[in-house]
Amino acid sequence: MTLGFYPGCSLKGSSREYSESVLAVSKAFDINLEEIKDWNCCGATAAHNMNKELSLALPARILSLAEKQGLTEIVVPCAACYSRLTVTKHELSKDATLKAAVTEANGLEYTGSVSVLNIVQFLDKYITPNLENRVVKPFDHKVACYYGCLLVRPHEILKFDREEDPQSLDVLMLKAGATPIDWAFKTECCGAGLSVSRTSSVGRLSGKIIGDAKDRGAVAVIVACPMCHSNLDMRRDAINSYLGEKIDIPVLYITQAIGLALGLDRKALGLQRHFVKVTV
Amino acid sequence: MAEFEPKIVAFVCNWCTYAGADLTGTSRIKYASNVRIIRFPCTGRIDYMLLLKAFDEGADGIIVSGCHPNDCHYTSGNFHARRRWIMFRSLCDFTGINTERIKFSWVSAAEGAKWAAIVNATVTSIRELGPYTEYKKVAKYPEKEVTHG
Amino acid sequence: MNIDKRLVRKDSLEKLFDILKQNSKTIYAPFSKNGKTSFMDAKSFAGISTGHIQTSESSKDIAFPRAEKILDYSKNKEGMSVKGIDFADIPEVVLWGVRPCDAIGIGELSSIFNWDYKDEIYNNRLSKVTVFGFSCNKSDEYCFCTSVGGNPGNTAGSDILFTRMGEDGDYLAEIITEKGLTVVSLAQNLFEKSETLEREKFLAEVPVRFNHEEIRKKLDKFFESKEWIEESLRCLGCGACAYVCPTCACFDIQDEAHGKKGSRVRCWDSCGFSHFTVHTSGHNPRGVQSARWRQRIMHKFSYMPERLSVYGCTGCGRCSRACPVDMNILEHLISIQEVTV
Amino acid sequence: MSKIGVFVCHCGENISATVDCAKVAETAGNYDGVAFSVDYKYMCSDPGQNLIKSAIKEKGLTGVVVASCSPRMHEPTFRKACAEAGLNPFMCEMANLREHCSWVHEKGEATTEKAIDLVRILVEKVKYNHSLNEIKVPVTKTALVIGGGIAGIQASLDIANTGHKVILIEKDPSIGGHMSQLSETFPTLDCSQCILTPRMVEVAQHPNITLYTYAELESLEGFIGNFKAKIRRKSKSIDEKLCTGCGQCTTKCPVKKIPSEFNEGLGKRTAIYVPFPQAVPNKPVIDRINCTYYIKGKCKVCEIVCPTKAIRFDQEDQIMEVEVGAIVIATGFTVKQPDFFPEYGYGKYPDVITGLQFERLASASGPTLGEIRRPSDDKVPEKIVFLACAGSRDPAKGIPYCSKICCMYIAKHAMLYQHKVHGGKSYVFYMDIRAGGKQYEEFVRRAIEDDGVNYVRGRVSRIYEKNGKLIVNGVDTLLNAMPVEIEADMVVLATAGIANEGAEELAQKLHISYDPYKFFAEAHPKLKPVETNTAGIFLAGACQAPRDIPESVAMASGAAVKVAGLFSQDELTREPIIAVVNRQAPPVYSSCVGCFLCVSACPYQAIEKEEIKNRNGELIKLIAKVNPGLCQGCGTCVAFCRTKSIDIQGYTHEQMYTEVMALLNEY
Amino acid sequence: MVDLIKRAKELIETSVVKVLIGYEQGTANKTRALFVEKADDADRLIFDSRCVQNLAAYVTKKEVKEKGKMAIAATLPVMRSIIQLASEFQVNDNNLLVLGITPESKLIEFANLVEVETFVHKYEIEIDARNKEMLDKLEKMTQAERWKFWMDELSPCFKCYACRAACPMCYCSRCTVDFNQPQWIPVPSHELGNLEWHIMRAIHLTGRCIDCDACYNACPLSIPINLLTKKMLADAKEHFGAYQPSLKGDHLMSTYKPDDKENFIQ
Repeated sequence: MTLGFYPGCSLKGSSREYSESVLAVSKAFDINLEEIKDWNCCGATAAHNMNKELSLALPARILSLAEKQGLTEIVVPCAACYSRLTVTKHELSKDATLKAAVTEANGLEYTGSVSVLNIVQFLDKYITPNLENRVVKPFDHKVACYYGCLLVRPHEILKFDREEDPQSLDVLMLKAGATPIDWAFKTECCGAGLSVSRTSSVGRLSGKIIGDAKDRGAVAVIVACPMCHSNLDMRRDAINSYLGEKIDIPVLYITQAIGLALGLDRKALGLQRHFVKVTV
Repeated sequence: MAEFEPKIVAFVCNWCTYAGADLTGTSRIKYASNVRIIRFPCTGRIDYMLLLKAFDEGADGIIVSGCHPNDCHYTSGNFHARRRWIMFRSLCDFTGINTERIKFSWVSAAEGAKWAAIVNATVTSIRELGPYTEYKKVAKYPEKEVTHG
Repeated sequence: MNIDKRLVRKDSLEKLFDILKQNSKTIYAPFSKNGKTSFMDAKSFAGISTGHIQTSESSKDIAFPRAEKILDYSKNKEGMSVKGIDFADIPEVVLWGVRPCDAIGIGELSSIFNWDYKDEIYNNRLSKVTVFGFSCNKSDEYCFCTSVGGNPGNTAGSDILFTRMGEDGDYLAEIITEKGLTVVSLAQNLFEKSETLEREKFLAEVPVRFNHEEIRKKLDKFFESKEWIEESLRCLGCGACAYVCPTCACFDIQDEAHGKKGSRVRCWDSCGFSHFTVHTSGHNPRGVQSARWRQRIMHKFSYMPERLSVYGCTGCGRCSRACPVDMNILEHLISIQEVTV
Repeated sequence: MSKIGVFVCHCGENISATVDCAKVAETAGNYDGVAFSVDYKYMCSDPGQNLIKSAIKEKGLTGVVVASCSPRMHEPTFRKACAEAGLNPFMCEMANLREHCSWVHEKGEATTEKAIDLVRILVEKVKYNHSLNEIKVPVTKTALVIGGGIAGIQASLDIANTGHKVILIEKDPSIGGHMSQLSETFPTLDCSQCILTPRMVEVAQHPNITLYTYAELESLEGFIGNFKAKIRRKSKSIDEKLCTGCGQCTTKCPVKKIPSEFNEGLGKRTAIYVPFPQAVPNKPVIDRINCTYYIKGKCKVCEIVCPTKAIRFDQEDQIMEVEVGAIVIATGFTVKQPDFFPEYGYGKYPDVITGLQFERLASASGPTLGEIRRPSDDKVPEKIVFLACAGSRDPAKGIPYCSKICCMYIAKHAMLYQHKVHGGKSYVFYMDIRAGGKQYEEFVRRAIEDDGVNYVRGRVSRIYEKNGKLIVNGVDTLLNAMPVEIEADMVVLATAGIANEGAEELAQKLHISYDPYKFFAEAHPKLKPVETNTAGIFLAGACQAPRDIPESVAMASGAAVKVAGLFSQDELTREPIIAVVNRQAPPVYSSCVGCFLCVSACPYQAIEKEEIKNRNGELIKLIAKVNPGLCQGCGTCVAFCRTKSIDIQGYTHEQMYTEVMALLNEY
Repeated sequence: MVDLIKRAKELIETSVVKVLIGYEQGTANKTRALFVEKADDADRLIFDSRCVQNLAAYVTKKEVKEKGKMAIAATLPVMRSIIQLASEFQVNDNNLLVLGITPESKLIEFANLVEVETFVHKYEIEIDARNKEMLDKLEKMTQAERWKFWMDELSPCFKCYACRAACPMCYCSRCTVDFNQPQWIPVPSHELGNLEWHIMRAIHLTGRCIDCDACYNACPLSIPINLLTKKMLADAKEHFGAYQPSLKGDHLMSTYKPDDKENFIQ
């Protein structure tokens, strides 16, 4: 079976391992992810602060391209991209004028027929039903599932999971053989885009997250967002200096953890690309 | 030639607009004398067929008025009336009946001045429109019968 | 009077029309719109329909309008004053393009309006009408004039009957009545004498489908038959059949009051309506549709022949064409003929 | 033929100054059916009224039109005068020549013309008037009060003290409601139970009050003055007559670990239990869900120890039918369970509790005997955080409205905490402080200024546990939105007050309406706050919206007065301006086709279904029937009925049609 | 419709129903209603694209109802009519069995009216393109032009009431036009009588008309009276949301929302 695939910029750059692991897991389940041709930036955090029409036109173009390509369902692993695409669909569905303006700007027909899946929805729909039978190496560790701010928000639009105490990653990890911990930082801010400009803030915010995960005995943090991953993994030095100790809990993408449980090759999952060495 | 004096029929509810018109009286606010009020218990009771009857018999304009939303003496008569008016008015418009000749309003028992203003505005606008000749022509039984066509 | 046969050239008809107009005649003629053909006040010759088999409605309302004011009244101190119709106001009318089955219907309708009480208004209206019949050169499966004593070239009821001789041919005009002659006298030169006038071969063929005398006799014993119920279960009780019928004559009297003044109006009614026979007490002697449908057939094929010596059906087939639920009178009459009582 | 009298009033000069009254009377005198017409200076004066009366008698008038002031002013006067002269009062109509004509137009022909028109309309209308008789409805002088909280208690006592019978039903084993759970009450800080329990006892002992606890309304039929209520008396599994309330059974019951409802789960109770020591009646019930005997079929310890042999394991629910004339609904409210805020960790962390639980902790009769101790480890919390608006004023996740009582009880809680835990620190996170009420604002100020409660204006985003502490992450909007983090020992959530579960079903049983939040709807938000749309059914207390004690009590007394007013008459007299469905001779019976669209249009649930049967008792058709006890005469159904089968007396089709005709035509 | 014939025979033979209402070949090229009371008659049942008469008009007809429990071969418009009739207490599961004919001409038997409702709700009531265009055209006219349009269109109406007879929702035993104290609608088919009759008909059908066009199809003069009800359908959708007949009885015109929107009340 074939589904559409929108990697977005992170999955082609700093988070190649996310892309690799998504594709590896999909392949293991005979799912072909077909990349949208000529895709563009989703606009992410910047665009919607600057220009509303532009911030909708960018994702709309992606959706239009997917329509043109005959795709009806697309997988969007990056939480930020997913958020932008879904918000765009929502906004355009309720405002015909805006839709017309955006269609004109892109010069591409947009009907809104493509459904957008985030990584959890994708796994839920296509992987989970057969996951337990396929697990060969249960991911038998205490893990902290970290959702970040975008995966489940805004709830009114995404209508996915509980926004303050989400459960979907926990359920997935349980099926992969892990023991998810009960902790309070599932949706706390990691520092997000301040990663470069105010690294110390990221150290503090992400530090609290990593610190609590460690205090509660987690041996890995599971994420589903390239931004979260960057901050929790790449900014580990800043985190450690904030916490005043050296914490080496690795941060894994959900697809990497599942891949491990499926017994996939560690390299195929891109585990070697992390800053904090993945020892689990 | 004397100025055209339109005949205006007002269909009002007892508890708000009728009382409001009473207040116009007690406040001695003057308004045009072209209007004749017919009292109903509630706007919910106002049969839209009666509006057509008023045009049939030669009215040039109609006022329909009752309690503001949420203020109905019977809780919801005016809500029902509003729904009916929305549809009835649209149907009238669709059949070519001049809906500018039917004024709908909410006038509470405290709005004596508003009542006077509504009547005056209606009289002025109907005066501009002139007698409702189109309807009157249809309403009076044609003098000569033809087969059809 | 002997029927005088004349030739009217195909392009003379328009001239005739214009001459009639010049003589202040009102002309009603069939026009087609939305797939229906109806008689309308013809302002000009152009557009008069010729291709139709039948108009949707009969021409009866020329003398029996579907709604006509019969008097005005007003109340005053002294009592009541009443003003009836001024017959002088009724225009002279030429009814143009009437099919023979409608023309013959005029006689049947007149027999009702003159049965006992002579209806002054009806007769006055009729007296001002000159009927230009046009023979039928085609028919459809609903037509059965020949089964009720008529035919596609029947002259009965027409003052002049025109028969077109061939697809694009000239007309044979049969001048049947004095009224017809009066009209001809307005345009003598258009009615040429000719030796080569033929008629029969240009008329439509309408097969005889039943024997009306036989049906009439059968109906005497058919009143209680289950057939009525079975045949009428799908009848919805509208008045379409009666209103398009050239001979249905039921009417209602309505007073339209406006305070002191008012008018009395005669308007069509139908025995098919469920309320037609409701008594004040609430009792309805024809409480079910089968009784109403039976009344319709009985009236036309039993009561009228018995009392008025005419059939109340001209075989025009309009009622069957108009019926929204395919109540086909011909079908039912044939089935009555076939049933053994 | 009608004989109508027209009486044109000058109203001193109020009318005659601008209207030619003589001309109006003269013109009207010429109308068909007008037998008498006169103008007079003061028609409402005694001589004026006598003029009408003598004309009725002398001329044998069949109808009267008084052309004077607004009918809203003098209709009763003139109708009474007609009645005194032997004419049915509903044969009298009034033309409003003063308010609608003389006072609002200048003197002139047009004004007189209008006056003539107004008279003509009513002359023609009155020709179609029918004699109507006032509707008399007998009144059963017993009230049913549903709910035994403070509102129900107050209403019952007030009604009972007017000398009328009251049946009070309460779904729980004891009356007392939420008020019995409270510790101290704002703004006086007097002990809730101390002021409540005497009233509870009074209820139990009042000769006019019959109390059924553990009882619920099963169904209701009828209308004002004449309700028939079915009450389900749930089985208590004891014979109340034999039980002395000695307490042997509750002491010996082996099932001791059931979370106590009264203590909001902070204490335990037995399977056979009295909810709290001051309960009324102070007799136990068996909780069949938790009782070992009902679960396993053996135990019966209570039966063995009962000295009066009062235990009845085989007792069944009883359905009891009572006839009542009025109903007061006082079913109260409940609080929204805070687990819809997972970020606050209620249910996860034992030391995050609700306001109602805090009441139990602070109450001397509570599980800690009034000491503030954490449920987790019984320690006295040194730092406590109160969260206002935990669900209230939150359209996204909670409820949009303000629960109204929380600002006050939070202040009280914080104050009680400060009084009981010396040196303790308390924080209140709030959006706004709403302390409208006598002594309320002062009370809150006292908490802040005298007792040193720290009020933080801002909301809390998350609470989590760390090292035995509850970390409260919030923001202080008065400090430039600085994040605030408090390591607390205990957190109290002021959860939203919401309608009871099952409120909707109860409303449907009672045929009353409810608002979008399922609180019962009052008949008018300003002028009829204790009435419902159904005549004879009244509201008291928090079943209508969150209410504090003084308001609940005031409402209850208000409702009681409404009931007492109703019961002050043997019969209810109502204007016969009600709708009726036509009836005709068979085989039609009625032109009503029974589509019952009128049922959904009627604001008063006054339209019922009537079975039309023939002589053999076979059902012929169902038609609408108006219950004259419930119909208020709005006529909404009339305008709805496609077949014009329903009409309203006093404003009939013929009357209104005629008015329009008469207005626009010469007569 | 072999399935239908087979099922009709079973239903009649086992006396599950006393009569089944379906279509048969009529005269000329017409189809018409057939009332199957004997199993043999079921062979006459047909179904094709010509079968557009709304058979639901018969389920309230006294003569048909008196036969006992009915079954009806119901196309989508017929099913919609039946749900609306059921919500007005005119039919129920005890007296009517619905054999649905789907838009794909599949036979589908429903156990009860709730199932019929569920099926019906899968399809939104949509005004066809030709009529939509006509509505647009009329709406764009000036009020005076519309007045003329309707005066012209309605003038041929001779009040045979075929529109009323063919409409399943016009089941009243006494129609308002038959009410004469007072005489709400002038009986004669003059301009005023026609105008008021058709206005009243449209208003009475607002929120009840399922847009089957039976009235238009029945009109012997082909007057486009269905435009009036279509306009009401379109407007009701705009103001109060799309209309679907519903067993809940939340009738469009006898209920309200406190926030119903309008822009003409001062």
